[in-house]
Amino acid sequence: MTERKRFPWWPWALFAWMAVVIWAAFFYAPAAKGFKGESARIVFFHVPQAWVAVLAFCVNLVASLRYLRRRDLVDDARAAAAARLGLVFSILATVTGSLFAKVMWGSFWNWDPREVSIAILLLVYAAYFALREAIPDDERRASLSSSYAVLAFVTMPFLVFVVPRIYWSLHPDTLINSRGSIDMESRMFQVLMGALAGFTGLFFWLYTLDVRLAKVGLRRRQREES
Amino acid sequence: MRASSLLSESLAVLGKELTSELRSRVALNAVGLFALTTLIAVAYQIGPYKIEEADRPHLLSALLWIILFFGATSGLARVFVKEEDARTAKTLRLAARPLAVFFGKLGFNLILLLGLESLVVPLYCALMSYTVEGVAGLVLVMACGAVAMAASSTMVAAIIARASGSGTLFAILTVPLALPLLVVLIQGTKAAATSAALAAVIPALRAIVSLAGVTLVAAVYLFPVVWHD
Amino acid sequence: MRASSLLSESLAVLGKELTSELRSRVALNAVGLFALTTLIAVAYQIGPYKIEEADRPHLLSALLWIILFFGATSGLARVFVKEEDARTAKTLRLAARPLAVFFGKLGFNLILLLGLESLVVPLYCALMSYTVEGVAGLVLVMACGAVAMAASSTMVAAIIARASGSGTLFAILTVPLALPLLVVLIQGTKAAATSAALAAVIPALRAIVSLAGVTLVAAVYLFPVVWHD
Amino acid sequence: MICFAAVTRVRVSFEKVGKRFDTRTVLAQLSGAVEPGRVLVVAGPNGSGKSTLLNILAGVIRPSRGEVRYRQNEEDIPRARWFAHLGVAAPDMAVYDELTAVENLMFFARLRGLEARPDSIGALLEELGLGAREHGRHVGTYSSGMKQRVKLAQAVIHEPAVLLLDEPSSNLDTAGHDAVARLVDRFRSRAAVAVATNDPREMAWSDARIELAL
Amino acid sequence: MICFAAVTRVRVSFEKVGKRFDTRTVLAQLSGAVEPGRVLVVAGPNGSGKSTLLNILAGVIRPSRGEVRYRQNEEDIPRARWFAHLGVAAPDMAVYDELTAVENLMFFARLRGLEARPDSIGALLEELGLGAREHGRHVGTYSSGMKQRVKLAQAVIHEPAVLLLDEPSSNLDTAGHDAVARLVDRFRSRAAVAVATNDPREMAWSDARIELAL
Ligand code: HEM
Ligand SMILES: Nc1ncnc2c1ncn2[C@@H]1O[C@H](COP(=O)(O)OP(=O)(O)OP(=O)(O)O)[C@@H](O)[C@H]1O
Ligand SMILES: Nc1ncnc2c1ncn2[C@@H]1O[C@H](COP(=O)(O)OP(=O)(O)OP(=O)(O)O)[C@@H](O)[C@H]1O
Ligand SMILES: [Mg+2]
Ligand SMILES: [Mg+2]
Repeated sequence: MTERKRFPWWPWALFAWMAVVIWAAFFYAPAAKGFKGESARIVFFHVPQAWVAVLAFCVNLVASLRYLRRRDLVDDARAAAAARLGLVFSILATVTGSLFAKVMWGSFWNWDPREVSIAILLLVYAAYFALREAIPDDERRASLSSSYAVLAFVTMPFLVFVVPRIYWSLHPDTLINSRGSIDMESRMFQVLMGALAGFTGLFFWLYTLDVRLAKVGLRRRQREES
Repeated sequence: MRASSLLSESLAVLGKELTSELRSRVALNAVGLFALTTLIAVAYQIGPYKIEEADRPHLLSALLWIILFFGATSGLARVFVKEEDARTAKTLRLAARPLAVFFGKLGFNLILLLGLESLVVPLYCALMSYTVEGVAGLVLVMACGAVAMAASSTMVAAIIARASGSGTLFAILTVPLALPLLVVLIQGTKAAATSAALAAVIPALRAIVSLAGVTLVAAVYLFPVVWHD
Repeated sequence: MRASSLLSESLAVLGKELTSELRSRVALNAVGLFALTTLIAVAYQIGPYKIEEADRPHLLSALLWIILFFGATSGLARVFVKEEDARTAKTLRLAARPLAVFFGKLGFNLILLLGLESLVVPLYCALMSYTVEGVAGLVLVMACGAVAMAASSTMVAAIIARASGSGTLFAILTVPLALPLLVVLIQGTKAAATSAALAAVIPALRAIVSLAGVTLVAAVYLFPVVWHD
Repeated sequence: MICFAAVTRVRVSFEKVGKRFDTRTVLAQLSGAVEPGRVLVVAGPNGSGKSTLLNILAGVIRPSRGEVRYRQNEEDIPRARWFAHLGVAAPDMAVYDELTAVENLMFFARLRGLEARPDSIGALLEELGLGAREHGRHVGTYSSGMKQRVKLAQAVIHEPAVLLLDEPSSNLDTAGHDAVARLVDRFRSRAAVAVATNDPREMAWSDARIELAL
Repeated sequence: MICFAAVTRVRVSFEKVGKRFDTRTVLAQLSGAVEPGRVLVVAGPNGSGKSTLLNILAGVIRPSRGEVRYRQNEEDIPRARWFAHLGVAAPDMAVYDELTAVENLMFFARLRGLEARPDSIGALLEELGLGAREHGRHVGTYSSGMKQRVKLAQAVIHEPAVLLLDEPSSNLDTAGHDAVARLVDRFRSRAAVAVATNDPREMAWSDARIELAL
C-alpha cells in the first residue's frame, strides 16, 4: 500500500505547479478584452473550481454506484469524500463567481440561472450530508446516502444544462461555443488549461488524503472487532 | 405471471393505503385544507396588488406551483413515515416485494396530488383572476407534473422514513430535488396560460416527461435498496 | 413554592426537548434548511421581478412572513405528535403537570422560531434587496411575533396530537388562527422597513403583544383540558 | 431518594365502575379498592378489561359510570393531584428513545420535584437488573427486556404511594421476573399496589385479587 | 389455504455470524441451522442477542460478518426471495391499527399472492383464540393479547416454510399460550421453526436449542 511512502513526490510537484499557475494568472496572461480592468484574471480560478465541483460530483456518483453493487464501506467513504470536496469547490466557485459578478454585473447576486443552479446544487449536497448525519448505522447510512446521491445526480443535468438554457442568462456561454471553436487568446488559454490541470490535481490529492484517513478509521474498527 | 402478480400486489398496497387513510379520514383532506388556507393567505396578502401585466403569467404560475408543492410535501411524506412510526414497516417489509410497495405508495401519492390539483387550480384561477388560454395544455402539464412529483417524493419519503424518523428531513431532501421540476412546471403552466395552442406546452412537457421518466427508472432501481436497507 | 417548582419542571421539559432534538440533530436544523430552500425557491421565482416601488414594503414583508410561517409549521407540530407516535405521551401525562408540559414545549418552539428568524431574515433582506430602516423596530416585531406564533402553534399542536394523530391537521388549524397574527406582523414589519423611528412600529407592536397575551391566557386555561382530554 | 410520598398512605377505591366502548360493555359495576400495604392482583383472560381498569384507576380514562376516589388521611385528593402520588407502568407506555436510561430517569425525577443524583438512579437501575455499562446508551438501542426495566424504574423513582403495574414482567427473563417480585415486595409495605397480569407466576404476589371475566 | 410453500422444505443455516453495534459485539462467531421438521429454541437472558439473531436470519439486519443461507433442494435461495418463504412475528412488529383483523390478514394474504377468503381467515383467528365477534373491530381498539394473536396469524397465514417467532406468547393468557403451543406443533412437521423466548414454559418445545450468553 502507498501508506508506507511517507513523502510521495507528487504533492510537492503539485504545489510547485500551482505556484506557477498563480504567478502566470497574474503576470503571464494578458488582461482580457471585454472585461472590466484586470477582473478577467479571476476566470483562471473560477472556471477550474466550477469544473472540479462537477468532477467531484461525478466521482461521488461512481463511488455511490460501486457501493450499491459491492457494499464495501470504503466506497462509501470515497463517495463522502468526493461530495465533501465538491461542496467546498462549489462554494469557492460561487464566491469567486459572485466577486466576478460584482465587478461585471454590478451586484453580488443577480438571480442569474447559473447562480441559482449552483445554489441548488449546494443545497442538494448539503442535504446529502444532513441525511448522513441522521443515520447512526454504518451500513444503512451508506446505502441510503448512495441512493440519494444517485437520485440527486439524475436531476443534475437538468440543473446544469437545461435550467440555464430555459432562462435568459447573463453568464458567458460554455468555453466550446456553438460554432465548435474556442474563442480565447492563446496565452490565456494556456494558463486556463494549466489551472484546470492544477485544480484537478489538487482535488485528487485532497481526495486520496480523505479516503486514506477514512480507511485507517475503518481498519482500526476492524482490529477492535477481532 | 410475475408481472401480473406484481400488479395485483401493488393494488393490494394501494387498497390498504386508501382504506386506512379514508378511515382515519383526517390525513386525506388535510393536505387539501392546508393548501386551501395557504391559498387564502397568499391571495389575501398578495392578490390585491397589481402585478405588471408582463410579469403576470410567470409570477402567478410560480406562486401556484409553490402553493401546490408545499401542500403536497406536508402530506406525501406520511406514506412511509407512518409505517415506521406505527412499527408496521417491518411487517410490510417481510411480507411484500419492494416494487409492489413502491408502486402502491406511488399510486396513493399520485391520487393525492391529482385530487389536490383539481381542488386548488380552479380556486386559484378564480381568486387571483388568473386567465388560462390553453386549458388542454394546462391539464396535460398538471397530469404529467403530478406523476413526476409523486415519483420523486415517494422515493424521498422512503429514504427519510429509514433515517431515524424525522418528517422534517423530508423537506430538505425533496425541495432541492424538486426545484428543477418546479422550474419546468412553471414554464409549462406559463406557456399554457398565454397560448391556446397545444404546441406551446410541448417543450416544457418534453422536459417534464423526461424528468418523470428518469426519476421513475432511478426509483425502480433504487427503491429495493432503500427499502431493504 | 408552587410557582418555583412549576418553573423548574418546565425547564426540565425544555431541557429534555433540547437534548432529544440535539441528539437526533436533524430536526433542529431541518427547519432552518427547509426555510432556506423555500427562500431560494421564492427568491428565484419572484425575486428578479421588479415590483412597483410603492408595493415593495408590503409585498416583501408579506412574502417574508409566509416563508417563516411555512418553515415554522413544518417543525412546530412535531413537539406533541412525536410524543403520541413514540407512545411516550401517556408516560409524560402521568408524570408531569400540564402547565409544566405546556411551558416547556412553548419554550422549545420559541427557541426554534427565534433561531429560524435570525437565520432567515438577514438572508431574505440580502437576497431580495429588502432595505429595513428601523432595525430595532424589526427586532422587536420579530421577537414578539415569535412569542405569539409559538403560543398559538404549541396550543394547536397539542390539539392535533390528540385528534387521531395527524401532523398535517396542525397546519389546517394554525393557519386560520394565525391569519390575524400574520396580518399584524406584516403591518409591523412594513412599518419597521419604511421608518427608522421606533414609534412607527408601536401600533402594530401593541396589537401583536395583545394577541400574544390573549393566546397565552387562553392556552394556560385550555391546555390542561386538552392534555388530559 | 427521600420523597414526600414515602410517608403518605393513599387508598384508591372504586365504586360501581363501568366502562363501555361504543356498544360493548367492558367493565360493569365493579367495586373494590387498592389498599396501602397490600397488593391487588387483577387477573382475567386477554381482553377482559384489566388494562382498562388500571387506566381508570390512574385517571387516564374516565369511567362511563361509577367513581374512583383517592383518599389520604380521610381526605379526598382532587383528580388533578392524583398524578403526584401515582407510579404507572403499562405496555402502551414508553420512555424516550433518544435519551439514555439515566437521562430518562433524571427527567422523570425532576418532573416530580426530586433532586435525583445519577448514582441513586444507577442504584435503582441495578436493582432492576440493568448493569452499569448499559446506563449510558440510548434507550432506542435497548432490547425489549431492557426497555421494560427502564419503564419500571420510571414508575417507582419517586416512591409513589400508589403503584399500578400492567404486565410488569412481560419481555423479562427469569432474573428480571425475580427483580420485579422483589420490587413489588419492597412496595408492599408502604404503597397501594395493583398488578394486572397474564402470568401465573405473578398471581402468587396477591394479597387481594380481582378476577375479571370476558 | 393451499400454498406453494407448504410442500417446500427450506433449511436456514448460519455460519460464523457476528453482529456489532458501534463498539459492542452482540453476536460472535455463531453457527447453526434451523432445520425443517424441528423447532430451534433460542434462549438467553435479556439483551443476549436473541432478537438480533432472528433479525439476521430473517434478512432484516445484515450481519457484520459471517453468512446466512437458505437452501431448498440443495439450491441456495437468493436473498431477495427469502421473504416469500418466511413468516415472522416479533415484539417490534405491528399490524395496521386502522384495519380490522380480517382486513389485515386479507391484505397480507394478497401480498403473498394467495386467494384468501374471509372464512378461512376467520378459522385461523379462531384457532388462535380470537372469537368471531372481535373480527370486525379495528385492531387499534384491541387489548395487548388480542393484538399479539393477530400478529401471530399474520406470520402463518401463508403456511411459510420458515417460521421465526420472537417471544410469541408475550401478553398472552394461558389459553393463548396453549394456542401458540398447538400452532408450533402444527408447524413442527412441515416447517423450519425458530422461537426466541424468555418464558421457561416455551423451552419445552425445543428439538434443538441455542443458549446465548450476555
Ligand atoms: C455568482 C456568480 C457565478 C456563479 C455561481 C458561476 C458559476 C459557474 C459555473 C457553475 C460554471 C461551470 C459551468 C459549466 O461547467 O457548465 C461557470 C463557468 C464559467 N463562468 Fe461563472 N459563475 C458566476 C459568475 C460569473 C461571471 C460574472 C463571469 C464573467 C462575466 C463568469 C464567467 C464564467 C466563464 C467564462 C465560465 C466558463 C464557461 C465554461 O467553460 O463552461 N462567471 N460559472
Ligand atoms: N379505545 C377502545 N375502543 C374500543 N374498545 C376498546 C378500547 N380499549 C379497549 N377496548 C376493548 O376493551 C376490552 C378490554 O381491553 P383491555 O385492554 O382492558 O384488556 P386486558 O384485560 O388488558 O387484555 P390483555 O390481557 O390482552 O392486555 C377489549 O375487548 C378491547 O378490545
Ligand atoms: N440498533 C442497535 N444499536 C445498538 N445496540 C443494539 C441495537 N439493537 C440491539 N442492540 C443491543 O444488542 C443487544 C441484544 O439485543 P437483542 O434485542 O437481540 O436482545 P434479546 O436477546 O432479544 O433481548 P430481550 O430478551 O430483552 O428481547 C442489546 O444489548 C441491545 O441493546
Ligand atoms: Mg392489557
Ligand atoms: Mg428480544
